[in-house]
Amino acid sequence: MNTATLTKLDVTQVRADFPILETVVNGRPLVYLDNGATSQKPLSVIRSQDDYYRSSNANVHRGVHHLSQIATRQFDLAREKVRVLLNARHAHEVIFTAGCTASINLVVQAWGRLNVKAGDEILVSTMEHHSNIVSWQLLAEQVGATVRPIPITDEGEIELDTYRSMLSERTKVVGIVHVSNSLGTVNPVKQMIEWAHAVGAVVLVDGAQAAPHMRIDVQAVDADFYTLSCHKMFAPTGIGVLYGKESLLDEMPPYQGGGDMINTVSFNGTTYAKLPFKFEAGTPNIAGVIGLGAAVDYLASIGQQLSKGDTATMAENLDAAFAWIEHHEAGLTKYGMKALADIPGVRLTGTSPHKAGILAFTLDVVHPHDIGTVLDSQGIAIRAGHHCCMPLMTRLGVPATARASLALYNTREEIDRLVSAVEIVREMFT
Amino acid sequence: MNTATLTKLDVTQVRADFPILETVVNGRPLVYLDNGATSQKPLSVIRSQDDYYRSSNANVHRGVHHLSQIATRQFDLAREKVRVLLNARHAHEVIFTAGCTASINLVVQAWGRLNVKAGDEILVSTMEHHSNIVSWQLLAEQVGATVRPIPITDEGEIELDTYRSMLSERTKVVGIVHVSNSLGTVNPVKQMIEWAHAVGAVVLVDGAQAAPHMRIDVQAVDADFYTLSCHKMFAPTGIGVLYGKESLLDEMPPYQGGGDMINTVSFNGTTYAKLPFKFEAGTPNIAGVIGLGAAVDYLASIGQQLSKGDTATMAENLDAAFAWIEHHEAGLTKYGMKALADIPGVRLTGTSPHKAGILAFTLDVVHPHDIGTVLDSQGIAIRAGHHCCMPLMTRLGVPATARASLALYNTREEIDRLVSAVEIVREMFT
Amino acid sequence: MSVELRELYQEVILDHNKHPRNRGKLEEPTNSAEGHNPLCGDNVTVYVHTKEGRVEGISFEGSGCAISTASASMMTEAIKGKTLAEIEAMFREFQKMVTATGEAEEHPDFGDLEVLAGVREYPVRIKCATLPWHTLHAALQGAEAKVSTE
Amino acid sequence: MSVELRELYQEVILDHNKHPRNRGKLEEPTNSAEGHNPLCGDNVTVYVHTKEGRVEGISFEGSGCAISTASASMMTEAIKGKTLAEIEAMFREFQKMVTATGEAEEHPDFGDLEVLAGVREYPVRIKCATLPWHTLHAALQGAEAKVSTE
Ligand SMILES: Cc1ncc(COP(=O)(O)O)c(C=O)c1O
Ligand SMILES: Cc1ncc(COP(=O)(O)O)c(C=O)c1O
Repeated sequence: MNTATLTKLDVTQVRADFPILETVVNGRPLVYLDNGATSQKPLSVIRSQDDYYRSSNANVHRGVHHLSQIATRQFDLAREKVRVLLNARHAHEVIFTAGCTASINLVVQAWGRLNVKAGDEILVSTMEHHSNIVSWQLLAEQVGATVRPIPITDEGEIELDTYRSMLSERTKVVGIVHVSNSLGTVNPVKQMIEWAHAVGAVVLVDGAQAAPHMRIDVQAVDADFYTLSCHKMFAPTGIGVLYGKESLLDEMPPYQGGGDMINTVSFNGTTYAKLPFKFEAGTPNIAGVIGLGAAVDYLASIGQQLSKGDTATMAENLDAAFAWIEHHEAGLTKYGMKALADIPGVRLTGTSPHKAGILAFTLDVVHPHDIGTVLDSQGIAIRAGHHCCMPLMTRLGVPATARASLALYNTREEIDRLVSAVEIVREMFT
Repeated sequence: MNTATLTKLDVTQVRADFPILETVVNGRPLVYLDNGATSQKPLSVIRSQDDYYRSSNANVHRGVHHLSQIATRQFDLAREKVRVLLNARHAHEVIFTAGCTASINLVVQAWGRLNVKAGDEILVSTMEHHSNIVSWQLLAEQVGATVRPIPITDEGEIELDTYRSMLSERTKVVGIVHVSNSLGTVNPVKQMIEWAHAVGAVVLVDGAQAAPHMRIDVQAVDADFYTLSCHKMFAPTGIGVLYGKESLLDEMPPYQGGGDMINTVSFNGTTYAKLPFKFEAGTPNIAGVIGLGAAVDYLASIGQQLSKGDTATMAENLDAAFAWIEHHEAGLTKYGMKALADIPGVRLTGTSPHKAGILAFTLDVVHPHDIGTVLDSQGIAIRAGHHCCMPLMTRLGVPATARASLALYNTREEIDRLVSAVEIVREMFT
Repeated sequence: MSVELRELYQEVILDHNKHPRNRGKLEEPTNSAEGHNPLCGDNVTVYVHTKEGRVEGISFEGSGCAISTASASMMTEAIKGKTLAEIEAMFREFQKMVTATGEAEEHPDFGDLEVLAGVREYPVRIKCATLPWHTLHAALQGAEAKVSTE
Repeated sequence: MSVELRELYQEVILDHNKHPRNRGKLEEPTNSAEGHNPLCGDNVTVYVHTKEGRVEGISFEGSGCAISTASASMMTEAIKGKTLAEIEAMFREFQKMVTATGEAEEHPDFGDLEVLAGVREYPVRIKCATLPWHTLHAALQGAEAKVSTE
């Protein structure tokens, strides 16, 4: 997509879709730069919840009545939309869960207990979020396997050669974050998967921080499992996605027992439902799933404003939307990195050229926690802490970092306010 | 509470709080009698979602910024409200999950794997929902234990003598539904728990269908674990509660690994957070939890309209609310049971005098599925099927039943419409 | 009663429901299969006797709603004596008929089966109508298959 | 800068943060404990030397924000020479001070510690201020305890 097309959409139009961005905090207009923790929601997603509860709330799948049919139709449509978002082969490879953490734990337990044995190795990178470490540690303890960290460079990239040399027949599974929530690094998952497959290992890609920023294609990278944290990608809280290859999901036992995941139940033996239901025990987060559908629609609508209009498919609209988002956010990231680096005492954490959405840093004499509080007093929301990446903090030799994380609605003016607020912090503490 | 006080609140006032009840289905005002599947939501709960996403959406617990602080405060308040609802001793005994099914599976895996060994017995009643059967079957298969069904009578009550005789040293755990979703039977859980404790067994009470209908007191019945399905009790979808005794929860290993459930993480070993966080890995369903808080507030507000007003505590208001609800629903149940029984060919399923919220039946020549479709054409939403209770259906000797399930906003006029519609069905098919 | 509901529960359907044809177990089936709809609990077993590529005998058993019972009953009448290829084609046509979103087309061979077109207005009931056909299909594929419409 | 923020980061606090008193490891501690705030990663170790019911020596180590560092630093100054009972009472008073929702009261013994009252406007920062105190408390209870403010 050429630049002329990309300029057809201005960020102020996007901002108008997010009501919360009007908020005033401590007397200043809110600058929301905590998108890595959770994104804000467009009006269409907020309305989808309201509409659902006012006019079609009912349990799905089992009801012959009117409301249940409407709810079921919307619910099923959302699955197809997510299939398009991920370019999965089949809609039934899309499993709805309670969140990215739940998705990862599902794989770890249902796939892991079947396939990981004593003596086997599980590789996860040093920059993983706790969800992609602790869940494997729990499994490793249960079955007697080992979790080995894949080292990273000072710039915050995977040490690819080391990774390759760590792969062996003992490697049963690799857990790798697509985009690091602490560094912003975009990892070369396609290459990493190819190498892992060569030794017969399965790869789980944690896409929590990728999905809001880039077009995903699970088939192109050949991911075995791919997980989403939907509240980080403009959808409601309490909903996640697990994509898994049909063949892998088919062989896995159920993770949880309950309604909807069975075929027949008796005290003499129970048989399980087909995909995706086998892994969706109990009443799902119906409103959340419908809101997720609305979030994908919202992303597609961004693309529609840029592309040929009504004749474009949802996939094409998503292509266009993410072209715009990547372009917009790359500009902000470059601009912000430069401006922050110019502040004396600032150390940027995560300086890979392959980066998306994250501006993380430390400031010599000031603890990130204090940075966060002072910025908040200026109406600027960032996050300070270990970002659920303690092993990474240890590797970086810092107790914590300050992290500004972007979304499609952020602006240069907001980056400017961030930068001058950090300068104020510096003055205050020196 | 005396009848004079109870009549201070009319059901029409309650109905006005639920916007969806205005819906017209197939040209007739909606009669929503599928509350056992999911309840409708009062305006205050719907608004809580809207407000949250428009003015305080942020991730909880880890943020120093304004929005995160507001979200965290509302989130924490909800936990305290649920503590009052259940009369738990401590707020940290209240764990938020993705649903009742998730709550049960958490206990089964985290408590069960620690405590249930080969040769042990797990007792669950024949009237359990699949979630309280299949989850235990999965565990039993993993550890080599046995799941034994507690038989029931033709009226749909637990065979108490048989139950007592089944209890032994081998019994490690008993799973029992507080109120059956298919029969409406209110089980004598206090007595059953006392007997189970006498042999050293732990008891999980599935309170999914109790919470919308009656005041719960986990300490009075001495439940070890108690689970709620919040979407069935006027809260949003995608949220459940697990109550567990502190001592039991403390000894259990985590169920899922991820953010928020840790103290420190390293590749040399990880330590876990305290209750309740140990069992709340990942970003919770923040909007859902806040909506659950709003649902408890709503119930309390019902009580406030009946009681002394502003000076009453939330617990007192809930007492009053459930006195009204029980009185109101008992009237409807009695009225409906009689009217349905008068229709030739109708067989009521679940005729225990201890009953809450459920009117289930079969009609000689007509399959429940056809009843459901014909009723829907009259704007009446009921459920037809096995209600996730296949073993119960087998016991009753029916493939399925038709189930009308009540909530506080249902009326006699709605029961009248149900009854005359069933009469139409009968004529149609004979 | 609405027009759609009358379309769904036409006299012919109610009649097949009350008096199902070819119900029971076939003496010496060459093929059979069991079908199950876990959402509503309907289940059906279809028995067939094939000879030289033709279905010479067919029957069904099971419990289900009026739609699935009538569909099974009518199916047994419609396919008796037909070749496997003809049945395969009918199966596909039937699926199209009950899911078509546009106007109904005429299906020369269908006879009574046409009346089941009414289910297309009732998405959750479509599986009731197709369950016997899926089960027949499985039976003819050989293998003592278990079919589930979920 | 807002009034509340100025209240939070008073000169005294910034000074203690820049030049923490009694930082380092005590030579021969009789008691010590490690404290940790998993939410923000602050951690502190408190070493004490007690003799005849009095704290004769105290120091701390660790990494944390300005609030927790200043709080630890001021705490070490305030309690040196105090009896265990006095310290216990101060701990309780301190907790009250930083969480009080009404007007601040005067605390005769507190001296500089008073300046930490500003955190009460910052709910998430209260734990930063109390972490050193909880850790001290644990150290004095004996046992090489690990404290976590979660
Ligand atoms: C008695 C009972 N237990 C458990 C459940 C499962 O609840 P959920 O589907 O919300 O997880 C239900 C609801 O279907 C129920 O009625
Ligand atoms: C990279 C990464 N993985 C996993 C998660 C966990 O997502 P959730 O908390 O929504 O389950 C997060 C978010 O915190 C994340 O940033």
